[in-house]
Amino acid sequence: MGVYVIRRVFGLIPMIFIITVIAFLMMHAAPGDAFSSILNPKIKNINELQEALRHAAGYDQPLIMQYVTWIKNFFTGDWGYSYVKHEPVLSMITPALVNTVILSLMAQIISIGLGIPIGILQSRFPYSKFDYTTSTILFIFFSIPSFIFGIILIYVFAINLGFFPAQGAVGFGPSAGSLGDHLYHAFLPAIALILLSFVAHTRYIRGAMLDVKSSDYTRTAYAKGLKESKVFTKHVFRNAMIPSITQWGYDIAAIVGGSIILEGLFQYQGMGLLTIDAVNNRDYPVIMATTIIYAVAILIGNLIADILYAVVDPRIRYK
Amino acid sequence: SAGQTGGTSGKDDGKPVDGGTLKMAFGAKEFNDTLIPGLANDAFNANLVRMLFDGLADQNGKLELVPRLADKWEVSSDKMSITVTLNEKAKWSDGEPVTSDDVLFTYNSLVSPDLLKIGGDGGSALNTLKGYKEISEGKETSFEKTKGFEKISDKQFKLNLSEKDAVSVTNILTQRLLPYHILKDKPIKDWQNLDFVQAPSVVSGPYKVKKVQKPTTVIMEANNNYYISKPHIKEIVIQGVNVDVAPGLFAKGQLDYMMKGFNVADVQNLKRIQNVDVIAKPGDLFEYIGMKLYKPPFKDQKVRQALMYALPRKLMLDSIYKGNGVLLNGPLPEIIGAHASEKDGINSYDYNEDKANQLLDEAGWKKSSDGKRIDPNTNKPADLKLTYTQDSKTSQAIAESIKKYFGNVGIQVTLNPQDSTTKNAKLQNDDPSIDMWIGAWGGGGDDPRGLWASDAALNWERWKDAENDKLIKDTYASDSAFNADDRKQSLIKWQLHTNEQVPLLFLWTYYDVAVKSKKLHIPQDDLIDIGSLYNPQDWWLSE
Amino acid sequence: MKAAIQEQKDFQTDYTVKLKKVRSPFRMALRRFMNNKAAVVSAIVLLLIFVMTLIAPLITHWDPTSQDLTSSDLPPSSEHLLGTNNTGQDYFARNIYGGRVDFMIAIVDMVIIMGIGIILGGLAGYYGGWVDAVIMRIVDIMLNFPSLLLIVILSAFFSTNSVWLLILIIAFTDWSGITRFVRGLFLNLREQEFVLAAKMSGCSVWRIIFKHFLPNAIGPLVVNATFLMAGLIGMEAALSLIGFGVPPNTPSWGNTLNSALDYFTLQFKPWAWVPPAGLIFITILCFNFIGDGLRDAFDPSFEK
Amino acid sequence: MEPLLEIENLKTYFFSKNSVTRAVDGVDIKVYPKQIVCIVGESGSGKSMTSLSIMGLVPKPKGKIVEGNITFNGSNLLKYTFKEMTEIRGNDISMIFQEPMTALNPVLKIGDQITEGYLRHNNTTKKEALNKAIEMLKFVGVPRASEIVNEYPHQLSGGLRQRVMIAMAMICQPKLLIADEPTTALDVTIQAQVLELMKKMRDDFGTSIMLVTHDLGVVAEISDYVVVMYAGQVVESTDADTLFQESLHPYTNGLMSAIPSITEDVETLYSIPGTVPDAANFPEGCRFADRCPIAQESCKKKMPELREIKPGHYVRCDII
Amino acid sequence: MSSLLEVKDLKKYFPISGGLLKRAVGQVKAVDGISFEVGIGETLGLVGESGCGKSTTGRMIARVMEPTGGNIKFDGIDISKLKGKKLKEIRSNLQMVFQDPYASLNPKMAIQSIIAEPLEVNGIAKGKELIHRVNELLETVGLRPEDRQKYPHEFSGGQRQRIGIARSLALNPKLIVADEVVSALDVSVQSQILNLMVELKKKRQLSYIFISHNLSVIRHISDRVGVMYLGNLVEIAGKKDFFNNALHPYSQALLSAAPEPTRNSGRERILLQGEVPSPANPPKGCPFHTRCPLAMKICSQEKPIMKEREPSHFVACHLYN
Ligand SMILES: Nc1ncnc2c1ncn2[C@@H]1O[C@H](COP(=O)(O)OP(=O)(O)OP(=O)(O)O)[C@@H](O)[C@H]1O
Ligand SMILES: Nc1ncnc2c1ncn2[C@@H]1O[C@H](COP(=O)(O)OP(=O)(O)OP(=O)(O)O)[C@@H](O)[C@H]1O
Ligand SMILES: [Mg+2]
Ligand SMILES: [Mg+2]
Repeated sequence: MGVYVIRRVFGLIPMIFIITVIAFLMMHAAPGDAFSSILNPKIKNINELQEALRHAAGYDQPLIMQYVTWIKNFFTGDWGYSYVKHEPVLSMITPALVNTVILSLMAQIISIGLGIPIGILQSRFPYSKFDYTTSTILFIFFSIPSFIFGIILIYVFAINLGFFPAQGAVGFGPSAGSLGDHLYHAFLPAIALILLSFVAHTRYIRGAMLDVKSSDYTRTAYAKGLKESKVFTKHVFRNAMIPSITQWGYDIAAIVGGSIILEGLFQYQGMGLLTIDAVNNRDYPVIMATTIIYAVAILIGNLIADILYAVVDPRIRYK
Repeated sequence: SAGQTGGTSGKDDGKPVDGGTLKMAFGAKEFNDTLIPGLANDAFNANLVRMLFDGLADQNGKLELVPRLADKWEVSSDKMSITVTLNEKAKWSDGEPVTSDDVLFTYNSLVSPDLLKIGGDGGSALNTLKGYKEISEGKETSFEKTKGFEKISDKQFKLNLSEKDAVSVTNILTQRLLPYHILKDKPIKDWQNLDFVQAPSVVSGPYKVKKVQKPTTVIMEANNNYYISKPHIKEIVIQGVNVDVAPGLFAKGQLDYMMKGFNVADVQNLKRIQNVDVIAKPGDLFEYIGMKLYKPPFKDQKVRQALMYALPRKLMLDSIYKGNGVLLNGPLPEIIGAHASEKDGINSYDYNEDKANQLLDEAGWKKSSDGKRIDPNTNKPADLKLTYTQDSKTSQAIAESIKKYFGNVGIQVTLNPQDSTTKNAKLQNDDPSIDMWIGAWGGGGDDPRGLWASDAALNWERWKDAENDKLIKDTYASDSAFNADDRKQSLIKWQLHTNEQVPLLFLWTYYDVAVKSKKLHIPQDDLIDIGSLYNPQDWWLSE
Repeated sequence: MKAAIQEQKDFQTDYTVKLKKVRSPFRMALRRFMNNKAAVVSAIVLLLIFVMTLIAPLITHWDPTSQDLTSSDLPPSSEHLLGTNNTGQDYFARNIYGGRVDFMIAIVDMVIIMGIGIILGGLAGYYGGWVDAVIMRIVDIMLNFPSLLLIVILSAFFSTNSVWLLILIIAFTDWSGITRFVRGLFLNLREQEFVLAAKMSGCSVWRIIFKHFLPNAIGPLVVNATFLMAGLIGMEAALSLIGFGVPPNTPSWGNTLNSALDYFTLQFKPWAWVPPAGLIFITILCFNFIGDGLRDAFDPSFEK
Repeated sequence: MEPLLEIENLKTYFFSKNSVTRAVDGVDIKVYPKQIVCIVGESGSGKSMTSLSIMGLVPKPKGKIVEGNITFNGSNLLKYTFKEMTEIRGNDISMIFQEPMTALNPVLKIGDQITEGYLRHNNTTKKEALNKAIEMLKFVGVPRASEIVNEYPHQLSGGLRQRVMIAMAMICQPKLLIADEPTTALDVTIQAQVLELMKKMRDDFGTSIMLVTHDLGVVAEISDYVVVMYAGQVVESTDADTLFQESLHPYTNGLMSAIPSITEDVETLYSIPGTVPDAANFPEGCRFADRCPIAQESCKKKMPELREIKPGHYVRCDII
Repeated sequence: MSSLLEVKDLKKYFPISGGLLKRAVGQVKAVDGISFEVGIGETLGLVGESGCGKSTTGRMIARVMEPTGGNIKFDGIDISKLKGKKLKEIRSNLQMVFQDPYASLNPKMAIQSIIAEPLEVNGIAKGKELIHRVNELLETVGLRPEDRQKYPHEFSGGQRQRIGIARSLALNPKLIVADEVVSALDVSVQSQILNLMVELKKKRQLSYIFISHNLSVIRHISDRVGVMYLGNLVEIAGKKDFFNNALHPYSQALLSAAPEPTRNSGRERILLQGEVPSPANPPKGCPFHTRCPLAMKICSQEKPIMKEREPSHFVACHLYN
């Protein structure tokens, strides 16, 4: 088990390395950089200023050198400096990351917390009216792109009913930035975000439950005279979780993607907004940092899923 | 002028009351930048810096210098030095007086190459101070050594200039000052990690930072030590807010004031919100169609004028911006005092398709059988590539109009939307794929050099014109430039020349739009442009 | 007794399957699909929307890109069924024509992505070993690269902006999931004895991939292709929403929706945003229902 | 002697949208105490469904027992609710399944799986149950029993798994053990061990065993009484010796002569022509008539009754 | 009888990966050096318990699996390392029939295409000729040519197995590897297939390698019998010899354990103790010594080698030294 985890973690390193190289090369090959947008007519010799800034930032060095410097600094905890925002990247990332983590965690929790019980209920009474109705409703939800759902949420719950803020990651006033405030602001985007995975969760759970329910070992459990509830909790549920866990791992990527769009829609100051902004400004160090964090998040998500998988399923553990 | 709209109901009648919290928003999704002079690039923060730090002088609505930290200043008769006397009452929010040392420290820091390394702008506003070059190259560290700055007393000093430049006086005096006593021991290269830089606590302006909640919110409180007058409003909460949701926030009273970022076309819609005043008046930002003038199609002045006539600019402004702007025919927008109008002889290039056709015919651009005009330079049907930013809805609309109306006079246009950084980089590098572009400029004030001089980097159209350069020089380097009225005449002369030459297809200046709740009172005279927070100490909130 | 039953019957007579109409697996799937009401209705609706975009000029005489500044921002009328935008372009025409781009992206990208998936996934699944390892490594990298971020970076990289470029970028960032999926399917099939038999018969790699793997994976693949198209329609809109999608001068549902997204339009001009949002939603819903129907059709054990 | 289990006219059908599968179609079986009854028959003949019907575990919702009685120890099991059946299952009647690979829950430890039935039916502590489990494992010949309770199914070989299944089934010392093809997935040498074990169960605990198989070799090895099933029905049932000496039904005969012998050489094997009729579409008359070498016209019209030809020897054939 | 196939010291090791870098940390010695011959028109029966390497051996001979070591001489040519075109040529002489009648036919292909595929791929027949050949093959295995357009799911298990046989016959092979071809079938159908195979063998001078774990089936069809245990061939002998006088203790146990459908056959049962060891971790010395009732000291130290104890009766056991 320990070896398994360590191996997985080591396996991530080359992956992250390659991802950074790709991101770095592509970004630098795009026309323009952070200084192309310094266009103040009051500043004389703006070309020279831009050149001086490029020199200061090291952008006039060969790409490989730049990459080497970047990666060296990165590992020493210096994630670079944003010339656009005049701030060390690390201190820009932190609050954005906190916001995004709150948002995604909330989405995940709602998604799993709703998806699993509904899936279980459905599998309890398969092909019943309840199953049919919920499946159809969920299916329709599933077909609403999250951003359209987001627009509708904003329209109904923020603009018209005013129950929730329409935008931002924190509110005004003294309670701004408190946990409650954070959760309050993350709620609508999180709801829009879960559509990506929520329905998938119910469907997976439902399918897995049905599969497991008709499996040989469930029959064995019944043959031992166990009560239905016991069979369910001990045998069916645990085995049915297994496919869901893998699904959960894949979710991370979807949630990351979804959060980029929804953060834009909700002006939620998280990693997505930061990234889009950084791309538009060609703020390289920020792009690199967010890329790495996204990649690591996805990798870690998969890793956790794998580990959970191994916890639940001894066949994996003892491989 | 066209449409002075909005609820700018003149002077406030009520008596100012003290206290209250102003909830203010910027229509910007940007995150916070730093909050000190010299390091704040984006509009969001530049505006906040205005609330936090004062300069020696400031410009009023007519672009006249008014005293702030300085009481008075005198330009010597040879125009090569300025003697400045500081305001006796001027002090920092911690009670320390503002002294000559603060000024010297600020100038030295702004020009220092160390500041450039963390993203400063090189302090180019000070480029006429003696020794600017040495200091910016790191050969010297103090203007005192280079004789650019001579301290006379704690409250008086003399600035020596290396060239005669009327505009640079304004530039130098309006620089906002840094507190020497706070920063003197802090090497510039470490500033990026200073709390003071992200959230300045000792300021010379009417408000000081109470708390910064990255990345969204800045909370400021009144600087009760402000040397001009004690601010009325106790606290200001400032946030970046999506313009799309701001109306809802106003409607629910969650927002008192928001500036910048509104869709100009939404003015009429904004007025539907209850209990708000919509302030909309021309700003200094103008839109234009740029042309790479060295490219053959644009070399002929007649062609440029024809293109100007070919566009129904009024119609475009009325539909795309719902009329929320004023047409522009020369390089200086209406808000600038020296703006030349039709009275001064400006040609307004009213939409006239026949005239456009006639001019094109004269220029030798024959129509072929299919109605397309042949570019005499290539003997092929003209096809102009128009670049514009893809994320702007209005640019898209303008581009389509251009395509349509140039098409009407036989000139084909190909649209090529790009993201703004790419567009800027390509324009700067004279990328051959661009013939024309939709652009916007602002912030140049009444100094033509940055955009119009033949050698200006931002002269992207690459307009090289000796006459123009001579006229521009008159606006800053002659003795008369130091006299406001004479200078205005020089500027008008220059504007007329530009108006005739049509180096750009001038479009319009659109309105700056701000929305404020009726309980916020802003003495109107103080508004230079709505985008700035001018004299916020005079603002007040009624219950 | 035993002697009595020694007499053998001829092999021929042991044949009991009655001669009925030949039922190929595909036909059977089709029949099951036709019995699924939701799927059939969705297919019809989708077809109608698709045809509508194809014959757009017959439905509306407005050109979706031609502007008329004198009639901008009009509310719906008999002239302009869904009103006009700020340059007087007809919303109805933009919605109808807009689908062309969406369908083009969905179809072309689906074909490219499925093509890559089948070829790479097929090779990985067929050969296993290091071929598989190399392909799956690349797939892993692509999967772990947040694809939206990649699209954003790539769009900035290519700076010029065209639908075809967008299609290529989407294909480039989106092929990995399908490839992994195909590989999984094929890896399973690889262990099946009929594939061994095909190898014994001397079939080439490609013959095995296309004649043996593919037809047996066709069910899940078609289902996935359908869901993929649904996703691509959503992707187009999402990308247009954050400004990295179809060039703004090309009408698409995402563009039309995006250009109508602000507070006042949301509140006061539903005709501007509800139709494109609705079209996106209905199209995706139809694709999903069809996909669901296909899944049931190809996998009869899923029978209700 | 009273039979421990008596199945009368059991009918278990599967209902789907447009067909009814008559998996078990009027089966009568008696199992006496301490008896080993073998049920043989071709694949799909309804052997497993008969066993599951006794356990009350016919797959829901499609499968249903539509008719018949299952009397166990004097009471009709079909009258019991699902909940009441949980008292019987695992306690009075246990069952072992064919596939030892899939019949154990992959994520639970062996010990846990064995003890849970014991804990359900006995009021003891976990520890005691575990000791009992280890004892049982030792009894069925599992080496390292006290270690294996802490292992997972995938760590065991097929033979061990099947023994675990047997230990699990026997831990409450049931009166009846139903074993559905318990050795089909095993190798001959292991099969021999398991069969030996079953006999030991019967001898040591007095358990009656109902063994489902399709292997006549196994039947010959172990059974006291044999029930031959074909197409959801019993076609012949008799004590084992009689069956191997003078089986009567043509299907039984065909089956016997189709098996190659390990001790003798046969030139050509007998083969029963044709295939089993579709359970959703049984012919009207004798279900074997189509393949029967001695069939007459009448066979195809009228379904023969299961007749008692000699005491304890039942045959479903009108010709004999 | 001249030999058609000569297998010498054939080995197949599967790597077990594990550890930090997924390196190979061990090997499953699925087949660990076996040698035998098959003559023209001869059937070699291979028996042994699950996992002893029967299928692996069969697959290596059919060359759908690369051997790790050893030689396979077919018709005088060493085919163990052939690749590409040459391998394709040899394939037509060497075919395989599989265990699972459900998995061995592509469910998405009509019977006609399934049987025609080898002919098509090898460019042997086209068009009318192809159909003719398919019809012929179908008749050969006792199916009706009219059914060639049907799909596998429309046939019963026995019929499918016939189709599989027809396919393997398409290229007119000399040797067919039949891997558990009757294990999945009911007894009544099993006999049909066995009869068919015997008949074909006679008509076509076919050789079979017939893999099964069912001794009575092996007895019925084989001319010679090879017994495998844990990747090794432990005994190989003519059918009569083997069934009347098996020498290896394992063979004897196997024979005694096989259930016989007669009551009170009076056979003495040798009950083996314990389980088959894992081929990933085979015991030292004789692979059988852990379960052998007659094991001696030497058995756990030295691996016995195959020797001819009686004419054409080979056995690898220390008892006979
Ligand atoms: N879940 C089910 N749904 C529908 N029909 C079923 C189901 N389970 C079994 N049947 C049908 O019931 C009949 C009897 O099946 P059963 O499993 O009892 O046969 P069996 O004699 O045990 O066969 P085998 O030897 O293959 O185990 C078969 O025709 C089968 O197709
Ligand atoms: N592809 C493979 N990778 C790793 N191990 C394998 C592979 N194929 C077979 N083995 C192992 O090789 C050994 C021999 O397998 P093989 O299939 O040849 O046995 P067999 O005698 O045919 O058994 P059965 O009677 O179960 O078919 C087994 O332990 C098996 O687990
Ligand atoms: Mg069964
Ligand atoms: Mg095998």
